[in-house]
Amino acid sequence: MPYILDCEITSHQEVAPGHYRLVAHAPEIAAAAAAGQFCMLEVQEGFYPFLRRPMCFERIYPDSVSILYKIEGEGTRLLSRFTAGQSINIQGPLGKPFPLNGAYQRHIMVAGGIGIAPFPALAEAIIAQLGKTPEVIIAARNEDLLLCEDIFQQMGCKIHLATDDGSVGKKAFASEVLDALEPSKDSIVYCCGPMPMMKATHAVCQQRKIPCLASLEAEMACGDGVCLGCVVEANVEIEAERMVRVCCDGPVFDSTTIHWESY
Amino acid sequence: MPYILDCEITSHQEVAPGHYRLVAHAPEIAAAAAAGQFCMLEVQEGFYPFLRRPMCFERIYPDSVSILYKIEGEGTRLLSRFTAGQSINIQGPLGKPFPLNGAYQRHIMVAGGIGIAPFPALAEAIIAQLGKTPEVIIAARNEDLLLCEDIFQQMGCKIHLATDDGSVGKKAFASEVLDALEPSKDSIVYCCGPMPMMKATHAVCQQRKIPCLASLEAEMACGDGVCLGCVVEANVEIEAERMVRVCCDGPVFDSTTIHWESY
Amino acid sequence: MSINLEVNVGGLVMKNPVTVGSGTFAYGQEYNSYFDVSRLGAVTTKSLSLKPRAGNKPPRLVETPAGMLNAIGLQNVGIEAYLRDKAPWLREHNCTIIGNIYGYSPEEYAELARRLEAEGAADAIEANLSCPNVHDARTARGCTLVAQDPEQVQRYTEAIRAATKLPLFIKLSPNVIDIAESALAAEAAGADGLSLINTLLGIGINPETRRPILSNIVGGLSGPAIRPVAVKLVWDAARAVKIPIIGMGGICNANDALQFILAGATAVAVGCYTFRKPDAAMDVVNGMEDYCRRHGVEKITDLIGAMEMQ
Amino acid sequence: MSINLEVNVGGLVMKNPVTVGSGTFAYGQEYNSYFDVSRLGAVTTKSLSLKPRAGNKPPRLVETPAGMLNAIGLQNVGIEAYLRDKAPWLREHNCTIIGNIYGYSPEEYAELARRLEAEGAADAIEANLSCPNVHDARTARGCTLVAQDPEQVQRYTEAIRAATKLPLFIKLSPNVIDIAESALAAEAAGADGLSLINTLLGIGINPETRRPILSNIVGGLSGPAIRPVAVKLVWDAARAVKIPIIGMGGICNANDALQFILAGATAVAVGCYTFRKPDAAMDVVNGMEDYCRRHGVEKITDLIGAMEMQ
Ligand SMILES: Cc1cc2nc3c(=O)[nH]c(=O)nc-3n(C[C@H](O)[C@H](O)[C@H](O)COP(=O)(O)OP(=O)(O)OC[C@H]3O[C@@H](n4cnc5c(N)ncnc54)[C@H](O)[C@@H]3O)c2cc1C
Ligand SMILES: Cc1cc2nc3c(=O)[nH]c(=O)nc-3n(C[C@H](O)[C@H](O)[C@H](O)COP(=O)(O)OP(=O)(O)OC[C@H]3O[C@@H](n4cnc5c(N)ncnc54)[C@H](O)[C@@H]3O)c2cc1C
Ligand SMILES: Cc1cc2nc3c(=O)[nH]c(=O)nc-3n(C[C@H](O)[C@H](O)[C@H](O)COP(=O)(O)O)c2cc1C
Ligand SMILES: Cc1cc2nc3c(=O)[nH]c(=O)nc-3n(C[C@H](O)[C@H](O)[C@H](O)COP(=O)(O)O)c2cc1C
Ligand code: FES
Ligand code: FES
Repeated sequence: MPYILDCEITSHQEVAPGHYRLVAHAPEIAAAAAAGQFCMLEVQEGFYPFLRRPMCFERIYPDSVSILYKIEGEGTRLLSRFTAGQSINIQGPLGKPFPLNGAYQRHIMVAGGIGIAPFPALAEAIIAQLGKTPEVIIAARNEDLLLCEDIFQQMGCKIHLATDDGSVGKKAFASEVLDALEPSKDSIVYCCGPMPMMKATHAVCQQRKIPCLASLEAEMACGDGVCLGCVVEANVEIEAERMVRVCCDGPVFDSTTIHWESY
Repeated sequence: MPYILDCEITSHQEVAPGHYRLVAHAPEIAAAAAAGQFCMLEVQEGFYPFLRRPMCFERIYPDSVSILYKIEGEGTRLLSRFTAGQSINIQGPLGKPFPLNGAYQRHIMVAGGIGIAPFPALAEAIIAQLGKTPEVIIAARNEDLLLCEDIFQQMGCKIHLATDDGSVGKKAFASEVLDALEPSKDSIVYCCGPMPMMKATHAVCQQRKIPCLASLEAEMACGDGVCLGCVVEANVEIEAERMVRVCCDGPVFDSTTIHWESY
Repeated sequence: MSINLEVNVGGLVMKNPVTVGSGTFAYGQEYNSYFDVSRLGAVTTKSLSLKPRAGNKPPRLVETPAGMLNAIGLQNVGIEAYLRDKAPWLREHNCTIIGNIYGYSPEEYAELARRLEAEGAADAIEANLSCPNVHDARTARGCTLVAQDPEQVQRYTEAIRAATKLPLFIKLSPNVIDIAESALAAEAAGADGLSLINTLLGIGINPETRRPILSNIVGGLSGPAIRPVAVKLVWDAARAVKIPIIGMGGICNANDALQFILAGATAVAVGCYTFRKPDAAMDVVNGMEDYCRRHGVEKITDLIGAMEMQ
Repeated sequence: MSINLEVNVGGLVMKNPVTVGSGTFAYGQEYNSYFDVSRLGAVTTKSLSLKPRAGNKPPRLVETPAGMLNAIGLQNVGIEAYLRDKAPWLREHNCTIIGNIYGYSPEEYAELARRLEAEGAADAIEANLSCPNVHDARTARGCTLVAQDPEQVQRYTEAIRAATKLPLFIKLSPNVIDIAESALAAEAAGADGLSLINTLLGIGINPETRRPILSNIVGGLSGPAIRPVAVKLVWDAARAVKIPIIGMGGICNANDALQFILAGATAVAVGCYTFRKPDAAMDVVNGMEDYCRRHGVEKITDLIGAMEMQ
C-alpha cells in the first residue's frame, strides 16, 4: 500500500555534475519498499509543475530512502533546490520490485547513465536475500558521470566500467560489455538505462538464452495504474491488452514481454 | 526607472500573528525608492502563482528595503516560506511616492491594519526632509495586530491607538480618532487601509477642509501602467478618462480625485 | 449544525455532490488504498466500450502549465470485463456508480447502457459524446465530435434514452461556440443531466525533436489551467437548460468546486488533480462541509446557481 | 554562423519574428525602461478605437492557474491621442508598428485603418475581431464576436481591406469549432495574415462573496494555461490557409515560441507573461537565436510549419 507523506530531507548532495542524491526520513515508505520500486515526488507546491516526478529508490534504509537523480528539466531542477531540513512530499512505494530468484548463480546488473539508480538497492537485496554478490556494468558518457562505484565496491561487487569516450573503463556499449562477460544459463541480467541500451541488452540476453529484467521509464501522471498514460507496447497477442502500464505492471518487466521493435 | 533584481533576503521574521517583515539587500532599488512607492515580488518560481505580488516599502535603508506584510492567500503564504540567505526577485520601485509638502505643520498618518506598511518610510522622510515629526493613528482588530508601534516611538512620533475590540487604545474607527484630534488647516493627512476606512477618513478631511493623501490597493498584473487592470474610478468629467491606474497614477492619490461613491 | 450535502442529479441520489472525472479514477478500486472511495457521492468509471480497446500508441501524455494533455484513446477493459471484474467490487463496497460509456454509433451506446442497467452495474449512465482522442488529427477537421453537433447530440441521446431507465447524463465538449445548443439538444432528447466539460483540444511540440509530443499529435487539455473556461460553460449551460449539471474541469479543492456549484452545477467531478493528490475528491467533500458550516448553509442545494450578480 | 531571424508577414518585414500581444504592451514606451523595445520584430499597440474608451468597471482582472482572466473592456486613449502622443515616440525609436484596431462596425474599422495609414502611424494593421470583453455577459449568447461568424469575418475584412494598403492581419477567436472557417473567410476577403489566438472565455467566482470576481462576470483567459490550445489552433489554421500567421497564447520563452513556429506560425507574440517578466519578448528573440545556432538553422523561416509527423 502506497503512502503519501511529508518527509524530512536528511541529506541532499551533488554527487556528479548535474546529479544529486537525496535522502529522506520516511520510515513507513522504507519499510514497505523493495528494490525496483519507485516513488512520486512533489517538487514544488502548487501547480508548477503540475505532476509529481517519478524516481526509483536508490537505497532503502531502515528509516529512510535515498534517490539518485539527474537534472533533466524544470522538475528536477526545482527538486535540486531542496535543502536538508526541508520537507518533501513523497508518494510510494509504487510499482513492482525486481523479482529475486536464488536459482541463478550470476546476477549481472547493466546500468546506462542515470539508469544506475535502482541498482544499489537491488545489489543489497541480492546480497541479503539470496546470499549472492552481483556484478555490475556501469556505463556512462564519461568518467565524471560514473555513479555509485564506491557503493558497489563496498558491497564487494565486481565492477565493469564503460564510457562513451573511453575516459575510463572500456570504450564500449554496456551491452557489448555484457556480451564480453559471456553470461551463460546460470546468469540473470537486470538492466536500466536509455531504451536503445536496454534493447541491445535484451538482444544479447536473447541470443545467450538468459533471462533479462528491464526497468523501464515512461511519462507518468498518476503512478498508480489509473491514467493509462505510461504504457509501453508489449508482446501480447490480444490487441486490446497490448499496452502495459510501466507504473504498475512494471517498471520492472521480463524483457521478453516488451515489444522492442516499437522502440 | 524600475529595476528587476534577484535580491538576498537578509532577515525575515513573523512580527505578529500572520504578519511578517522581510528585509532584502537591494542597493539599486533602495537608492531609487521613495516612501509610498511599491515593488512587485516573485513569490515562487514558475507559474504558480502566475503574477507578482505588490508590496509597498515599509522602510528604505541605504542598501536594503523592508516590506511588512500580512498572509492573505496563497501568494503571501508562499512568500512567508522564504528564509534569510535565499534570494527573491524584486521589481521596483514602482508607482508615485507620497508628495512631501513642508507648508503643513501637522502631518497625520492614519493606518488601518496592514495599511500601516508604507508609514515607517513616510515618517522617516517627513522627519528627514521636512524636519517635522508626524503623528500616527494605528488602528487594528486587536492589540496583537498593532504593528510598528516601536518604530514610531523611536522616531518620536505621537501615537494614537485604536482597536476594534478595545483591547488597547480607543475602541473606535481610525477616522473617528482622526476627527477627535481636530486637525485644522495646518494639517495634512495620509491614509492607508481598507477602502471603507479610507473613505471615512476622506470624509473627515473633506469636512475639515484639509488635504488627504490616500494610498490605494487594487489587483495588479503588471504594476507598470500597461495592463489597465488595476484601475479605480476617479472624479473625472471626461468619461473616457475616469479610470485611473493605481500602479502608476497612484498608488498615492489626493483623496479628492477618487470617486468614493463607487466603493 | 448538521449539513446536508445530498443532491439529486436527475434521479441519481448522491450523498454528497462529489464524483470523479471519467478516466481519472479507473474503476474505483485503485484509489481505495488512499481513502474509502465509497465516501464519494459517486464513482464515475473510465469510458467503457463494447470491445476492450488498446488505445493510442505512447507517448500519451504531456504535462502543461497547470495541466496536462492526454491522448489515451479510450484504452479500457471493455464492458464484459467491467461487468465481471470491476462492477462487483464497486457494488460490494457500496459505491454509487456512474457508468461512463463510449460507442461508435447510437446503437453501440444504447447497447452499453442496456447492459449496464440489466446487470445492475451502474446507478446512472454518463454518455461520453466528446472524447477528443479517437480521431486521427492529421485528417480530422471541423465537427468531429458528436457533442459538437446539436443534431447528432439529439440523435445519440434519443437512442440511449430509449435503451435505459437509469438517469442519463450527456457529457459535452467545450470545443463549441455556444454550449447552450448542445445542452438544449440533449435536454430535448430526454437526458436527465449534463456532464461538462470534457477536455479542450491542444497540442504540445518538442522543439528539440520538432515532433509533436503525443503520438496522436492532438490531445485533451485538463487541469486547473482550464477551470475558468469550465466554470463559464457550466454557467452558460445552466442558464439554458432545466436539467442538472455535473461540473468539472480543473477542480482541486472545495473552493474550485463551489465555483461550479454557484455557477449552476448540482454536482462536481474531480479529474486529473487526483493524479497529483489521490484523495483530492475527498478533500473537496470535506472542504464543502466546512464551507457550509462557516457560512451557515444548511443544505448544499441552496448554493446551486446562487452566484449573485450586481 | 550568422542566423537570419527576419520574417515577412504578409508584406510586413520584421527583423525577428517576435512581437507582443495587443493590450499587454500598451504603446511600447512603457517597457522601454526595461529593454530597448525597438529590438523587437514589431510592437503591437493596445486596441485603438475611434473614441477614447473608459473600459469596464473594476475588478478587471483575476489571476488563475498559470494564467489570468481580464475584462479590461478595451480602455484606450483613442486614435487621436495615439496619433498625437504615442506614435511619434514609436517612430522616433524606430519601432516597427502593428496598429491594433477595434471598432463597432466595418466602417469604424475601415476608418481606423485609414487614419493609421494616412498618418504613417502603423506599418501593419491588426484588426481585433475577437475581443471578448465588450459584451454584457448577462445577456450575450452564441456568436457574439465577429470572429465567431465566418460571414461577418469576411464582411469586416473586406471593408478594412478596401480602406488600406498596409499589410492587414485579422485577429481571430479561439472560441469556435473550426478555426479554419474564420481563417479561410479572412483570407478570401484579402487579409494578408492572421493573428491568433485572442483569449478564451472564462469566469472566476469568489465563493466567500458568492460573486463573480470580474465586474463584467466573463473575462478572457490568457497565459501559459492556454498555450496548448493556441498551438493547436495555429496548426489548424496554418493547414487551411496560405497567408502567414502570428501565433500567440501563453508564450513565455523561445521554446514556447518555437512550438508555434513549428506548428505553422511565421511570427509570434508574447502576451501577458510580460507582466511577470517585462523583457520576456526579448528573451524569446535571444532564445530563438540560440536555438538556431545549436541546431544549425540558418534562417528561422526554415522552421515555419516544420513539425515532423511520423
Ligand atoms: C519509474 C521511473 C523511475 C525513475 N527513476 C529515476 C531516477 O531514479 N533517477 C532519475 O534521475 N530519473 C528517474 N526517472 C526519470 C525522471 O522521472 C525524469 O527525469 C523526470 O521526471 C524529468 O522531469 P523534469 O521536470 O526534470 O524534466 P522535463 O523534461 O521538464 O519533464 C517534462 C515532462 O516529461 C516527463 N519526463 C521527462 N523525462 C522523463 C523520463 N525519462 N521518464 C519519465 N518521465 C519523463 C516529466 O515527468 C514531465 O512530465 C524515472 C522515471 C520513471 C518513470
Ligand atoms: C500598491 C500595493 C501595495 C501593497 N502593499 C502591501 C503591503 O505592504 N503589505 C501587505 O501585506 N499587502 C500589501 N498589498 C496587498 C498585497 O499585494 C496582497 O495582500 C497580496 O497580493 C495578496 O496575495 P495572496 O496571493 O496572498 O492572496 P490571494 O487572495 O490568494 O490573491 C489572489 C489574487 O488577488 C490579488 N489580491 C488579493 N488581495 C489583494 C489586495 N488587497 N491588493 C491587491 N491585490 C490583491 C493578488 O495579487 C492575487 O492576484 C499591496 C497591494 C498593492 C496594490
Ligand atoms: C487521463 C485522462 C483520461 C480521461 N479519460 C476520459 C474518458 O475515458 N471518458 C471521459 O468521458 N472523459 C475522460 N477524461 C476527461 C475527464 O473526465 C474530465 O472531463 C476532464 O479531464 C476535465 O476535468 P479535469 O480538468 O478535472 O481533469 C479523461 C481525462 C484525463 C486527464
Ligand atoms: C490585459 C490584457 C489586455 C488585452 N487587450 C487586448 C486588446 O486590446 N486587443 C487585442 O486584440 N487583444 C488583447 N489581449 C489579448 C492578447 O493580445 C493575446 O491575444 C492573448 O492575451 C493571448 O496571449 P497571451 O496568453 O500570451 O497573453 C489582451 C490580453 C490581456 C491579458
Ligand atoms: S502513470 Fe498513470 S497509469 Fe501509469
Ligand atoms: S497593474 Fe497593470 S496597469 Fe496597473
